[in-house]
Amino acid sequence: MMRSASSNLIVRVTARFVAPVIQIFALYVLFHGHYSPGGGFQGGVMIAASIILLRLALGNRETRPLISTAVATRGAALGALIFLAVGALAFRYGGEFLDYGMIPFSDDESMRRSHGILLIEVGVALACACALTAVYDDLGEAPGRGEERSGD
Amino acid sequence: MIRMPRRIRIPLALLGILCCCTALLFAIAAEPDYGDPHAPAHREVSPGGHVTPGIYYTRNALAEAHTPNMVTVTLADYRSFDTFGETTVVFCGCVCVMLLLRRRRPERSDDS
Amino acid sequence: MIDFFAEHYSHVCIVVLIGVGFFGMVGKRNLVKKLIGMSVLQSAIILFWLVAAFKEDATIPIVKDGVSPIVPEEYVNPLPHALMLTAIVVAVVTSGVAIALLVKIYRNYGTLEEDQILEQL
Amino acid sequence: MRPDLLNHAPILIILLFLGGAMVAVLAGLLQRRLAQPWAVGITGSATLLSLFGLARVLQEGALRYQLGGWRAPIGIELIYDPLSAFLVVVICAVSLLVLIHGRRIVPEEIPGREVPFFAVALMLIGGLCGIVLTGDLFNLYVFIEIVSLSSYALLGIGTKRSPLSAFRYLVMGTTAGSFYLLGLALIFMRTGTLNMTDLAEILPFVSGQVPVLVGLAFILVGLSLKAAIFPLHGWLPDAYTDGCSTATALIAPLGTKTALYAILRFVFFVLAPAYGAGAAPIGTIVAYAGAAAIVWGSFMAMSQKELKRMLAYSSVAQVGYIALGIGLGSRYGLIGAVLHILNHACMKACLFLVTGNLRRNVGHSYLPNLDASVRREMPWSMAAFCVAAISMIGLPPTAGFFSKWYLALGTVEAGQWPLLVALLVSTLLNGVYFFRIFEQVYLKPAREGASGREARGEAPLSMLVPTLIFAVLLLILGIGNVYIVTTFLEPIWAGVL
Repeated sequence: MMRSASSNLIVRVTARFVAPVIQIFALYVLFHGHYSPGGGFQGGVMIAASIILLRLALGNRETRPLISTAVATRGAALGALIFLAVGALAFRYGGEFLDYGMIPFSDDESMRRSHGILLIEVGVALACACALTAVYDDLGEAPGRGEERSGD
Repeated sequence: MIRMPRRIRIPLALLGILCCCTALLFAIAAEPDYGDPHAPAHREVSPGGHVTPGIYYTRNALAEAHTPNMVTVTLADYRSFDTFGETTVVFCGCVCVMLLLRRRRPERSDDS
Repeated sequence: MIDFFAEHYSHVCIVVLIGVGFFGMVGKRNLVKKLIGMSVLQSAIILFWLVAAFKEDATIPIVKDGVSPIVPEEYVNPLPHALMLTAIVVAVVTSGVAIALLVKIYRNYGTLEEDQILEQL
Repeated sequence: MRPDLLNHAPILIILLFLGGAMVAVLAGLLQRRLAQPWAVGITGSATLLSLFGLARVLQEGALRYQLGGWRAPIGIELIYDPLSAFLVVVICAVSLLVLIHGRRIVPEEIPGREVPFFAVALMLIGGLCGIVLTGDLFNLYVFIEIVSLSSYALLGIGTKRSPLSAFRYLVMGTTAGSFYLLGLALIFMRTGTLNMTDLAEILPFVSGQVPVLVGLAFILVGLSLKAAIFPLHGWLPDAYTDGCSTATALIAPLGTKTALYAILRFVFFVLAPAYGAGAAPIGTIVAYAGAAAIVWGSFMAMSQKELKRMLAYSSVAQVGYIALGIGLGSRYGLIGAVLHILNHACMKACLFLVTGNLRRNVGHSYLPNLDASVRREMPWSMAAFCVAAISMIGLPPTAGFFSKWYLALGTVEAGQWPLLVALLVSTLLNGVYFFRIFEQVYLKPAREGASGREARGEAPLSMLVPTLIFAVLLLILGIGNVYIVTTFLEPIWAGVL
């Protein structure tokens, strides 16, 4: 990574302080998507934004160990697979793909659909957050041929 | 690769844009009034005899999915396959960027 | 004429945006400017869809508490909003792949001006 | 095969590819040697499933799969009728052979990137199947974008020039997508629906309105841009020339064809009730654009010196044949178009695979430098090339002749003599540019040391076998064309009316 970490104390402290707040708010946006504007994509993008903020302010050496690019790529695959698995679970109970009304989360069909929506929103959020982080990391990757130049 | 000189390229682009924009403006001028709640896209039943999806979602989202936010229900239940496609697009973009840019590593890959 | 603009000012603005984006894509020689034009075009089309969902005096498509039965005239059409969430994500990812290609082009040629790149070919 | 599994066949085919790509990335980042067998396994099982599905659709009629359990205009549906089932088989089978061919050549051309390459390739095939199967216009857009994104990335690696070509392709592709979405917005404003069947029922009531007509024009221009129909083909030659071998062999036979299929589906199944079969003025424009593409593409192909570029221009011409068939809007036109989608997929895949073999073992595919030594070193590859080239020209025992024959019948039936002339002229032009290669390879004596690099003999089996299968397939498809037309293609026309 070519971009050097900011040495400015104010930037570092503010980023460290703001990032968790963004993440909490992202979770709120994600899980409150049933009742207010929000949902998987919005929440996922905000989580990605908080991670990218940390990467910009603290540099890769400090933040890569938390979520490495390889982990982020796999997280994106996992999020998409969660969506696929919830949809495919309906096959097991005789429904069509993505028919959450057939999956016995609860007795009431409308509640089952509500739970199904929540589950796939979580998958979407995971996929979005991880994919955007991975894209950011890859875009900043130095053009080296095989040699490692980690951090600043 | 074809290389168009500037004095041909710019007028050609402007001509294309002019055609598109004029066609669009004509189409818009023939639209019903902007914001009409009874425009064809918002009516109850189409001339074909089927219910119009947008109104169906408005009426039934709360009852059928126990969720007041109709956009969420539309996105994640009625048209969830679109959203699945969209998640695939996000994942696909991630793998595409990885294919284009990620550094080649020795056989034992390690990212830290 | 004035009536047309007064009634359809939102559509006219969107058409202007579409023109601007299209010109950026076709008329400009810098690849990043092409990309910016592309984003403007995509945003304009997303706005165009959202205008199609608009109803006079309607509110956001979230059921108000304690109001039953549901009157569709009170809520804007939720379908275009759901579709445009998808379109926004597609636009973002397309930009991501485009930037990745631009990074590769810059590594290969050292410039993003199309004229200079074509001279090197 | 369990019957309830076949009830879900259309969605399972799409999910196999997309899920396969996800699992490959989730698990396969370390084991890059497993990437290609995994991709082949996924594609192979999807091919089997699509074959059983096709048999079932022909027996029991079309299946409309309602996703999420929501009936048609509310939810999204997949349409699994003879047309889409047939094309899914074509897509799966062609990509299976191309992926088998990629076993050796992908690690050699783009070392270290096998896992993302095959994951993106799987998503490309899944997206192609989605385009073919979906019955919803916005869902079609989503799948078109999946296919486009994967194509940009696959064509963006390879040579130094490929990112630039891929970026140009991306700009054109995004313009096409934007046009499509804009047209869809105008249609949606006047009809309120996105389902193809529902729209076909509503369109007769609104067929004369200006917004609908402008919207249809935007949609068709967008799809034609994706399909590279004549005046909108500018992105295609560069993108195909600079891609790596397997990517080109995957995208060239299938990519533009599915966009053409979308036009076909749109013209025959959505517009037909409102505007008549062939959608009169639109169809005629498409047919003449196709004829222009045939002549222009063939002329441009004649003047190329790089084999890959020549094949790319001949793709422009072949897209023209299919557009011509669609534009005729008649029974023969439809049969010719669908048959040509199948035949051209096999011919182009075969030719691009041979190009890959040449590039690997001779080191180049520059036409003036090909000579008799190529024939001596790689007799089987060149034999496959000959069969495919003869089929491209359209000589009788091979498949290419019969689709051209149906197209010619269609033009005669419609009384469109200029189109027939374009077909005949293009046959001559195809003959010129392929016989030029035959002459160099089979008749001219070898110039010693001219090719600059020591040739490496015939291609390895994993590359040779798929190439030969395509060549044999072209002969079988040619000889068995009556069976194909009566069994698979006649029911398609029956479904239109």
